Amino acid sequence: MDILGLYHYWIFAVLLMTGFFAIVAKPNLVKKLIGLSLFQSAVFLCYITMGKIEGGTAPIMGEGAELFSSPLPQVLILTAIVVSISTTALGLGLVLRIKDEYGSIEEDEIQGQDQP
Amino acid sequence: MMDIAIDIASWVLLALGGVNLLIGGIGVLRMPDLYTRMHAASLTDSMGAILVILGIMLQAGLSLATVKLGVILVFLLLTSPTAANALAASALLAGVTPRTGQSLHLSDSEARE
Amino acid sequence: MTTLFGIFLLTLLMITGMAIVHTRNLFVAVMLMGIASLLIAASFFLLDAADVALTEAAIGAGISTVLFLGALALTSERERKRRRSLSTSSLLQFGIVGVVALIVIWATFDQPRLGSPSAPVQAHLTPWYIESTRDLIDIPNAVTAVLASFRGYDTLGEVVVVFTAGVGVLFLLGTGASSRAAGAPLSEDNAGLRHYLIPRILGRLLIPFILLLGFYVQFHGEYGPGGGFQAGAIIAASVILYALLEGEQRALSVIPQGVLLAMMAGGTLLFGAVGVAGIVLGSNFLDYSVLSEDPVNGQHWGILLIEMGIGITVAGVLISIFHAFAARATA
Amino acid sequence: MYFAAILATLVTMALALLRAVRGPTVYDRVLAVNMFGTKTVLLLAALAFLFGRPDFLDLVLVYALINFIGVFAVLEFFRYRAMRARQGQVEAQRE
Repeated sequence: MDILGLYHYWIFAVLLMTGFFAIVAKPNLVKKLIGLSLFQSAVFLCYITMGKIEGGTAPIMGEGAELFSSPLPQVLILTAIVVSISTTALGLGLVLRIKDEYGSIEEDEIQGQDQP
Repeated sequence: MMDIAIDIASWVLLALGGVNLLIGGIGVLRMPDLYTRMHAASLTDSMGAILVILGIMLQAGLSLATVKLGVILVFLLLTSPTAANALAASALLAGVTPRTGQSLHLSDSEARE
Repeated sequence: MTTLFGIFLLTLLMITGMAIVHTRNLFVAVMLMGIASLLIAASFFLLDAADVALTEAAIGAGISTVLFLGALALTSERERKRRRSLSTSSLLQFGIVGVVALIVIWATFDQPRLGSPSAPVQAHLTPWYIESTRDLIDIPNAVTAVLASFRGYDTLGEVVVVFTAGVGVLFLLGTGASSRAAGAPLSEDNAGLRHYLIPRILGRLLIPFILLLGFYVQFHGEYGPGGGFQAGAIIAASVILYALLEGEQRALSVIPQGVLLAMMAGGTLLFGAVGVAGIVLGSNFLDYSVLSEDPVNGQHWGILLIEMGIGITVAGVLISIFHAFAARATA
Repeated sequence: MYFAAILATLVTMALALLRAVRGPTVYDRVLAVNMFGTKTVLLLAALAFLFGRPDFLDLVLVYALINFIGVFAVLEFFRYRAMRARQGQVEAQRE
């Protein structure tokens, strides 16, 4: 059971690093943003996993429910998801402006144009 | 007595729905071209969804949950054929032709050429 | 058994994530992001987070795909092909990612196991929140209580961030008003999915139901999963669906840009005003107990009002962002 | 009781994911995503009853209604792309 209990966190570590790899290694700016959303998703899942309690249920009181998982991480992540889509939109807006100015969304080409 | 009958009925429905889902899933993976795959996918969306949701409905009995399940089923049955229709239309317009006759024996990688 | 389901879903998620990073076709990456979002929502649901799963459903399934596809339509659909050689820099990238991954995995060994009742999270704060929700606020959904009342400051900050991001997008891309006024009126050919008869009719049929569901989620948020953030996203999704079907111009004539801006600012101001009302009535900022004779009833009023503020702001911001992207595509 | 249905749904999801990763055309992937959406609806409905909290069906309702928008966005994207390509051809002929 020990191994199964940690498996969730390992998946998050792998997912986190998959997103991180896209941010570091891919020159395409949209791909970087996609990697960033993967990275964020991994963090969200990590938080929610911490709040889970064995045999509990969602913190919405109803008949037959006694033990509840923690509402606090859920609140933090709930707002973070909406914030993340807004900031991703802001990032995409920046990418569109960069495309206007430089005619490219590949990082190395943009840097090449900046260095005469 | 009545309870057992309902339990058995919902078991049968859920199991049949599961079988339909599996058949559709295998079809989506194994069928040779887009249109036949859509055929398999629509099996999961229609028979699979209907049977599974009916099975759950029997368990829920007469309650608000049953009404909600019915609404969900109606929306699924409205949206998924529409999405399939739109997808097939736009694929045909874009020049993805259905494969017929001899070409059926080609594998995926050859068809991509 | 549910743990095994969770492990299965997360393994699928890991495969999806790797496929997303691996593919060079950005359109494929966006489609796979849709699948990843569904998997994440299912995992949230398995981990007892119904509210969060609802948020992910409202945002990830519709709006996120629409935004990314809008950006792809305006840039390029493929990553440029790079020569495939193992240069020192790519070795360095793999090295850094690998080392960091090992460090993160090593760090997980100190984590409490999944669902452990002795984890620090469960120690004193969670029981306190559950108890206080029962005693002080008396609504079934503890998540809404924590979001709107116990951690009201936090939520105010988040709403302001959403508002700021929306304003930022409008500054970057413009509201599209100037280009529309100068350019020729859009041709019929360019206005939405008019040629797809069946989807269009069905979409028009469904829009009222989506709107209704949005309002239900907004006002039922104290009793079941839901609340302002989710409802704002669902309402925005219905407007976006209308814009996709009938053309962006039609959607803008139904809800003009000015109204959207008023919604963005007005919702945030409503939230702040409820907070200030607490001070005026002789208590602290965002303390709703004084809004009514009975403290519990006051809490209900406060939560209802600020959830409305949140919903209005989120809907306004998301629709404005969509219009900013769409106006660029038709310009 | 619900385990059989949930297991079948999970396996079908895995098969659909395989199709989405393999392609080969973009339409196959859109098909796979769409199918994945309906499977998620079934999975969540069955899970809500497995947990004994049928009031969570609201979430399933949201999915059943909203999933559809993604397909429309994809259609609009294809249409826009085709329009761009046509414009490009006309301009190329002019030159």
